[in-house]
Amino acid sequence: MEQIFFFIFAVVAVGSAVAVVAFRNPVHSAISLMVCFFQVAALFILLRSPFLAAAQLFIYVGAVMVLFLFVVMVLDLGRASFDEPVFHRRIWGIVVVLGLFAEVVYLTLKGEPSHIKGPYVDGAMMNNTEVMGTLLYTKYIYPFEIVSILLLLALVGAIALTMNSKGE
Amino acid sequence: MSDGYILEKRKESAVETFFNRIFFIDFIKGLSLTLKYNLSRSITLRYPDEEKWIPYKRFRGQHTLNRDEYGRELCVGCELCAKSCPTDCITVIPMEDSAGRGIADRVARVWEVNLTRCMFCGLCEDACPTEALKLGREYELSCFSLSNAVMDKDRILIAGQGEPLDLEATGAEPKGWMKVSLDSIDYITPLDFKKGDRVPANYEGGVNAAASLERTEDGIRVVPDLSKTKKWW
Amino acid sequence: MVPLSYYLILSLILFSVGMAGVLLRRNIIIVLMSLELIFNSVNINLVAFSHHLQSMAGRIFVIFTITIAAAEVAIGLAIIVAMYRRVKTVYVDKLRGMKG
Amino acid sequence: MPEMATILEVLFIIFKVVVVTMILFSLPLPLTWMERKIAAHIQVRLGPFRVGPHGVLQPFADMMKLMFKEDIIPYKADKRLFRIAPIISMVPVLAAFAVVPFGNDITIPFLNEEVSLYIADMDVAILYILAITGIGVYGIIFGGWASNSKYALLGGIRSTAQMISYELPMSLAAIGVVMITNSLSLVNIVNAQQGWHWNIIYQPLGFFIFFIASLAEINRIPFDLPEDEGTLAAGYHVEYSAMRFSFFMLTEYVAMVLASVLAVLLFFGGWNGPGFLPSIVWFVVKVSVFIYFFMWIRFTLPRYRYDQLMTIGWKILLPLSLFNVLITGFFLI
Repeated sequence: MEQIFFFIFAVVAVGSAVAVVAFRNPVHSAISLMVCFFQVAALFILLRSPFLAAAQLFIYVGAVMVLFLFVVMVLDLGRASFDEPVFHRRIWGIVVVLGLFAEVVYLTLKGEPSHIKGPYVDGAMMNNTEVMGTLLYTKYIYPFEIVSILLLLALVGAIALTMNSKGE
Repeated sequence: MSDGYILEKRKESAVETFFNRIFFIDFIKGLSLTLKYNLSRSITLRYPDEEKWIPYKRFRGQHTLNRDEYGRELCVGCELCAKSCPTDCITVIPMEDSAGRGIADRVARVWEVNLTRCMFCGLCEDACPTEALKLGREYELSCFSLSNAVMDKDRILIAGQGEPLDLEATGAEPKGWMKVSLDSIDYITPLDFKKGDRVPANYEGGVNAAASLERTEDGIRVVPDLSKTKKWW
Repeated sequence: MVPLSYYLILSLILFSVGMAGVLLRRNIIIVLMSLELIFNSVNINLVAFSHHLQSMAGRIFVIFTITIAAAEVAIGLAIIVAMYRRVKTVYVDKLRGMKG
Repeated sequence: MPEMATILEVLFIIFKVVVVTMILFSLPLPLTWMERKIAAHIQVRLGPFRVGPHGVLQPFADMMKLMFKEDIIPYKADKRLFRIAPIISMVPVLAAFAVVPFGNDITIPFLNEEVSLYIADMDVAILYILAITGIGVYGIIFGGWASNSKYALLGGIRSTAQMISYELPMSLAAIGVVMITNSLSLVNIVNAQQGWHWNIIYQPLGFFIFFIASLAEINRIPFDLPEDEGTLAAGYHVEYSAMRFSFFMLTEYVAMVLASVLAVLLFFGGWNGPGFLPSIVWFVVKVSVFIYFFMWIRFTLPRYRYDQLMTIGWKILLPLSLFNVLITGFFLI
C-alpha cells in the first residue's frame, strides 16, 4: 500500500521536476515546481514527519513559490522568455549531469548504509512534533538562533537590495 | 431616526482618542448603527405584486378634466392653462357650443396634454379659472407607444353623460371628481375603471395599500385594495 | 514498507534534474528554481535517513535547510530584481560584467 | 484479507469525506441567500423576494444560470492555467476541512459504533490548515495572470501581497493559542477549553489579531482589495464567467466558513456549551454567529486603501501579534 503511494508521489515528483527544467515559460516552471514541492511534502508524510510536511507546504509552497511568481509577474518575464538563446556548451552540461548521475547510482547501489534500525513503528515516535520541538530548543538551540539571525539578515538584505538608492 | 447629523465634531482629548482606538469605539458605533437598520422594518414596497402606494390628495399626477354636479364640462376653453404651461405641452382649441355641454357656450374642442414633456408642476391647475383642470393621483403612466403619451380630452375627461351623479355614494365634492372615463386607455393603470373600483377624490391617501397584479388581455393592472392599508413610514 | 534505497534513488534523480537545470538553462529565475529542486532532493535524503536510522538529527537539519533556502530565495530574487533593473536581462550568459 | 473492523473504518472515513464535501459544496446556496438578505436589511431593503417564499429559491435560480452560461476564455489567455486556476483556488479550502472537528464523538444507534466527527485528527492540524489555505492564493495569482488582463493581473498581485502579509499575524495569533494548550491538534485545543475556559478569555488580543487577519485572508471587506470594484473592475476574476466564476465564489464562501470555524475552534470553545444541546448544534450555532458577523462587517465598513492595508498588516498587526506571543510566554513561565 505504502509502496503504491510512494511510486505515485515519486513519479509525479520526477515528472514535474523535469517539467521545471523543460518549460520555457517561467510561470509554467513555477507551477511544476509547486507540484514537485507538494509531492515532496507527501513523501515527508510517508516518512512519518507531518511537521516537516506542513513546514514544507508553509514555507516552500506558501512563501517561496509566491515570491518566485511575484518576481516573474512584476518583471513580466512570462512572455519575453521564448527567445532564450541556445548555449553552445549545452553538451558539456549534459555530460556532467549524466556522469554525476551514473556515479551516484553506482555508489547508492553498491554502498550499504550502516546501522539501519528500520522504520519507526511505535506510536510515540510517529507523532514526533513534540520531540522535534524539544530537541530544537535544547540540543540545537545555537544553530536555531544562528538561523534566525540569518533570516533577519536575509530580510534586511532583500529589502536593501530592492530599494532604490534614493530611498523612494 | 433620532441620530441626525453631527454638525461640529467635539475636540477629543488625547486620552479619549487613545481609549477610542484601543476599544474600537468607532467600529462598535458603526456596527450598532447597521445592526439597528438590520432589525428595523424595510422600506421597500412590494409593488406591483402585493402593495401599492396611494399618494396623498395633493399629489400631482396625470391631468383630469372635471364636470360640475350636473355633468356639464367645467372647461371653458380659455387657454390659460396652455399659456401658463412652462413646457408648452398643453394644446387647447376652443369652440362654440350652446347645447349645454359645458357651463358656458364656449367649450374645448381639443384639449391635449403631452405627458412626455409635462413636468407636473401644477401651474395649469392654478391658472384654471373654473377649477376644471386637476392633476390627479394617477402615476402609472408607462405605455408601449409614444402616441399614447399624448392625452386628449376623451381620455382625461371625467365620464357622466349629462345625468347627475349620486353625490352621496361617491362622496364627491360638488365640482369635479366624478368618474373618469378611460375605456380606450391601453397603458398600465392601477385602477380598474371598468370595475369602478378607484380611489375616491376625498380619500386622504399617503398610505400603502394591499394590491394585486392582474394580467388581462388589455394589459397589466395593479388593483389596490383600499380596505387593507397601512401607514408607510 | 518502502526501502531506504528507493528514497535515495528518487532524491538522486531529483538532484540530477536540478543539476541539469542549473547547467543547461540560461534563465536565471529557472536556475534559482533548479537550486530549490536540489535543496528538496537533499531534504528527502535527510528525512529518509532520519527515518531509517531512528535519529531526529536529520529532521532537525531539514528545518534548517528549509529556513536557509527561504533566506537564499529572498536574497537571490532581490539580486535578480536589482540586476534586472540595471541590465534588463535575465540570461546568465549575457551577464559578463565581471569577466573583464 | 483485512479485518472487518478496518473495512468498516475505511468506509466510515469515505462516508464522512463525502458528507463533508457535499455540505461544503451546498453551503454557498444558503450563504448567498443569507448574505443578500442581510445586505438588503442593513440597507433597509427587502432583498430577493420573488423566487420562492422570501426568495429562498433564488440561489438555485442563480446556480442554474451559472451552469448554463457560456464559459468564455479570452483569446490571448494562457488557456491551461486559466482553466485550472479556479480549481486550484477551490481545492485547498475544501482540503482544509479534512482536519476540522465538528463535535464530540457520537454513537450511531443501530451499529453501536462510536463515530468521531472529524475526518482526521492530525498531529499538526493548525499548521496544516494555515499551510494549505496559503495555497489558495495560487488560484488567485494564476487566475489573474492567465487572464492576460491588466485589472486581473493587478488584482492577483495585490492579493498575493495581501495574503502573504496577513498570513504572518494570523499564524502568530494562532501560536498564542497553541502555547496555552500545548498542542497543535484542533481536537486537543477544543478539549482544553472545556468548562467555559474559552481561549478568548486568555487571548483577547490574539483573537482580535486572528479575526482581522482572517478577514484579510478571505478577501472580505474591509480588506477586499483584490476584487476592488472601484479601481479594478472586479479584480482577479474579471475575465471569468459561468461555472469557473462560481468556483471562485464558492471558494470565497467556503473560506468564510473556514475562517468562522477556526475562530470558533481556537477561541470560542469549539463545540463546548451548556449540555442541553448536542455538541454539534453548539458548534453550528457559534459558526453561524461568526458568519453573520462577517457579513455584518461587510456592510458596515468601507474599504481600506492599499497603503493602509499594508500599514495595518506590517506595522500594527505583526508587532501586536509578536507582543501577544511574548506576553503569553511570560505568563506561561
